[in-house]
Amino acid sequence: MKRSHRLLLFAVGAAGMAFVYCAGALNMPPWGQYRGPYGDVIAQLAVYQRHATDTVNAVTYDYRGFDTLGEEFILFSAVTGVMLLLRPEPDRSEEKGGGGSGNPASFPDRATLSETVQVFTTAIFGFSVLFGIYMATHGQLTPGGGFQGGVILAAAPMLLYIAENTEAFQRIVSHPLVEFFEGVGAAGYALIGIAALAMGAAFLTNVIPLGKTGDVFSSGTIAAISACVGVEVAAGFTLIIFEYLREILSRSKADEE
Amino acid sequence: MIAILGVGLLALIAISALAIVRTENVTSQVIALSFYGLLLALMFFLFRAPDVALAQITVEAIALPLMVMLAITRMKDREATGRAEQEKR
Amino acid sequence: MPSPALLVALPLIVAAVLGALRRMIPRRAADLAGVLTAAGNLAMACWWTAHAIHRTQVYWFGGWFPRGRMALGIGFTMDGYGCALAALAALLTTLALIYSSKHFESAGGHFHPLMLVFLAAMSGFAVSGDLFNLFVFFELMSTAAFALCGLKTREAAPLAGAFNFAVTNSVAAFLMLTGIALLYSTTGALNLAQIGLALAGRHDRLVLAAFVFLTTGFLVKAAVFPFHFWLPDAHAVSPTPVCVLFSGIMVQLGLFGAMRVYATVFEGCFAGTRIPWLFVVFGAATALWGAMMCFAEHHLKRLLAFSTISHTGLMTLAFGLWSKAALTGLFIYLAAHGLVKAGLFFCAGILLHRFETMSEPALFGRGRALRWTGPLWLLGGLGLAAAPGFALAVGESHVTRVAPWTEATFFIAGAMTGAAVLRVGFRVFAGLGDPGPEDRSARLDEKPETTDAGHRVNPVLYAPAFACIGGCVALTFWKGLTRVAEAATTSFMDFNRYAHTVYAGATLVPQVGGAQAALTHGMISAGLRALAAVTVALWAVLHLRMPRRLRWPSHLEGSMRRVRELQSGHPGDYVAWLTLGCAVLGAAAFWLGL
Amino acid sequence: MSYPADYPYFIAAWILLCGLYGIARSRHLVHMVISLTVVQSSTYVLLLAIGFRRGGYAPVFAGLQTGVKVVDPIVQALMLTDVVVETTVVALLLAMVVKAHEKGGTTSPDDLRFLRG
Repeated sequence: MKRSHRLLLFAVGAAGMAFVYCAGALNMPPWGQYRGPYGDVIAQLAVYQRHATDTVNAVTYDYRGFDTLGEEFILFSAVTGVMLLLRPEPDRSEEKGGGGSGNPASFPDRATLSETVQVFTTAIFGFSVLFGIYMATHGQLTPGGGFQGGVILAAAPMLLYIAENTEAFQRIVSHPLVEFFEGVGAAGYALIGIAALAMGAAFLTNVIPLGKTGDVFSSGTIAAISACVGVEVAAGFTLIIFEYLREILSRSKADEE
Repeated sequence: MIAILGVGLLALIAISALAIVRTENVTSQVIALSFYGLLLALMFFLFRAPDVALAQITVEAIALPLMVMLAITRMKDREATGRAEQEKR
Repeated sequence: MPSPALLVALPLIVAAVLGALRRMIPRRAADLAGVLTAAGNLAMACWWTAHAIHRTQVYWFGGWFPRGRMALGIGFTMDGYGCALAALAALLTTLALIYSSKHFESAGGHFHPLMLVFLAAMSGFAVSGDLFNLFVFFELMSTAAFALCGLKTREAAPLAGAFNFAVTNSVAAFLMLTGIALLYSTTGALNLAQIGLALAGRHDRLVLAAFVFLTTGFLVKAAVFPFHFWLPDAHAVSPTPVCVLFSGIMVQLGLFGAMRVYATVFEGCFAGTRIPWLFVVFGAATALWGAMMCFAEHHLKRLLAFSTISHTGLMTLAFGLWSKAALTGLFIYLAAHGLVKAGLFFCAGILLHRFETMSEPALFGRGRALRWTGPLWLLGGLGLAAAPGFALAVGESHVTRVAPWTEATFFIAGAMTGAAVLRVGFRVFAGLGDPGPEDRSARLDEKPETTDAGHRVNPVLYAPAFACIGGCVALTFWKGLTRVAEAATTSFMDFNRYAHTVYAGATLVPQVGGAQAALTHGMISAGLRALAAVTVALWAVLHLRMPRRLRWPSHLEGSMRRVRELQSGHPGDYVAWLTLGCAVLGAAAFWLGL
Repeated sequence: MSYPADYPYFIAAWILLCGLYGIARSRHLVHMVISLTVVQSSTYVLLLAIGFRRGGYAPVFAGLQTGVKVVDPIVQALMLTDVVVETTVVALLLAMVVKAHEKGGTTSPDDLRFLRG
């Protein structure tokens, strides 16, 4: 199909879709007047039932925790998919084996960064690791949680890369344990659910004491699940970044040699 | 106050959504996407969704542009190597 | 009593462990773990089916029982229809894993975790009773499927196919989410039963809009015309075991999603309108379009993909009739089609393994060396034509019993797809006639997916194909088939019973006597259709020996360039078609509904 | 109920159509992926608009009395799931693009049509 034909087709379709949507939206309750009941019931119950002050995380990791299990495995399968798609192929490396890989033009010589920058980024690296861990473990109390903390943790090694500490960066992200932790985080979530099953309760029922509202170790499984999610997300994103960078890294290494 | 800010922000979001899809150059698109992600995060804060706003900042302002840039770099890198190898032959 | 949660949790945990220990686990162990897990799922799903056709049950995750009418958490509704689909998914996954256990390239250990995640998603999708949870499993299913589709990364075509698949299905998921949001805005609920009760037969533009977006989302997965373009691309490039799951169950689960949501949420709202006719019209169009394209194709996997489109169209049509007999027929048809199509894909996989091509002209006459594959393939072709002796004919006769005028669509779609498969069979396995016309898509070069391609064919590759085709025949002669299907349909269609299950925990299903009487008529038409399929196939194969005036089937086979150009391989085109389809569906729904 | 007051609902539709338009007119696969994220972001706006309540507080009770009026926590939980889905799909799609470019030597959907007919 020619591009103009496609856009014409799309224009007709989009007009129809807009019509359907607008006709429907005009019957929606007016904006700014959410009328429940699901959210209101949960907002009332969560603090009493779950000793969690952040009701969003109470919903994410407990009331609708099964959705989040699915979501974690969406991440898991996407990471597996990225590794699968970008897996190194044996025949290709043979092809270029002797041919002197790498091209100086694609890697312009960069000026070494000043020491100030290097020290500074290392400090920020430490800070973001701490911040990520903090966020992943305080999800039940304040905004944040395993997912947000995990992404911050995964982004931390990138700071080392930016600071041209490629050696340390590579040692962290290419470690086989990363992959191990990704699976463990994902399995851990499901195993927490199974633990409840083994104790005779329904899947993902809270079986850990709830603790005092507002405490780090409060609200039972929410904290534990949030930690698992943190591990999985951090490892998963690290793997994705590494898979994208692998080829570039190996080539720049070959250049240095 | 919140109403005026909300109108402004949502209008800005609507405009940048169109701007993103109309940008042809992929690299500038990534920058636009990052900006768009920040706008959305700001809107989430404004409309009382701090959890989502945090997730949004970490994802759409950090992780997504990073992934796209890495992908583009990898493709450019490969193109450059391919050219170099051809020249050698 | 196995917990329903295990249907999802078991494969997920095994997948995560296999993923974590990927570098340490030997190939054999991974195969064994995969097959055992899938078989375990199959056992659980069968157990649940056997119980659910007598008594449907609800299972609340996290022990969050509803407060009054308010569902706090997520519930699985274990009913006959859903459990049976979960069992079919587990069966096909088990067979696919057995098939891939010896020769198949495992992509560095990533294959097994993805297959198990895929199975978990399909099981969860089949029995979930929560609208957003359906979306989550839809996405989980998609993500695993996208990755599996792009497994063969040595060439660009699989990646293009996977990309088209991923873009269209992601757009579908977001449209679905839009529909969910519209429903949530007015009902404030996500549980299907609660939404149904909250809407209480309300029939206005908002409900219609939500219906349109949700249904579009599901129908993209179900590959209904004009949302079907991604499917042949994805199938042509996917590895064989993945094709089996796509064609045998995933596509039908898309339709099942639409059915489930219609039965619980919208049925009360649209009772008395002609909105179900939308499915009849879209389904019939899909069935005929798919049949026509199927006959014109010469790439074996693409040909089978188009026949899947055609048959799913027939199922959509049966769903649109919305009567107990039609849905009973649909149940049987779905199971039987899944088995036959899986068997055919396994046969195609054997051909690919042995001869390293999927092109009909290139395979001409070469299949004579394979003693067992030929008969299986021809039987599969007869099965697709819903010949007597295959359960498809039973399912179809239930549908045509209530709506005799659908006979023509069933006849044409069945005969054409059957004829296409038989034509390939005659040419490849018997070397009859001429190799047939060459076309572009048939030249799509397939790199072997197995590690020792071209060698002798191991029994591991045959066994699943035998099991599938044999299973379909056995299904026909199983006395309990109609009874199970009717019990499952009874609880599936009755929303009051569904809501009662959700809020009271469990409901007994009334057992009805099977309606076997009218099936003789069905068998006659089935016999005629099989005859027509064989005739058309022979005609197409031997057209050069026919008088010039009688060579028209070869036109169906060769010259449809304009129409086939629509299948353009461009994701932008597919999304444009998707938008147009959504708009047409919307316009029709507003016209019929208001 | 009426157009000007309910503008966020319509902004969501606008973003949805913008994203779809981007996919339809795209000449670069990465461009297409980014357009897909725009499609996705429309669902954020819609969900957030639905759960919003004028004068409501954020549903975090650290330092709030229980029983005050808050906005809907459910939609926010759904959005969190949505955000994860978005990133993962993008990661997967980009991997496909990278690999397709590697094997097919192009990033244009017009040149990557191996599956015609």
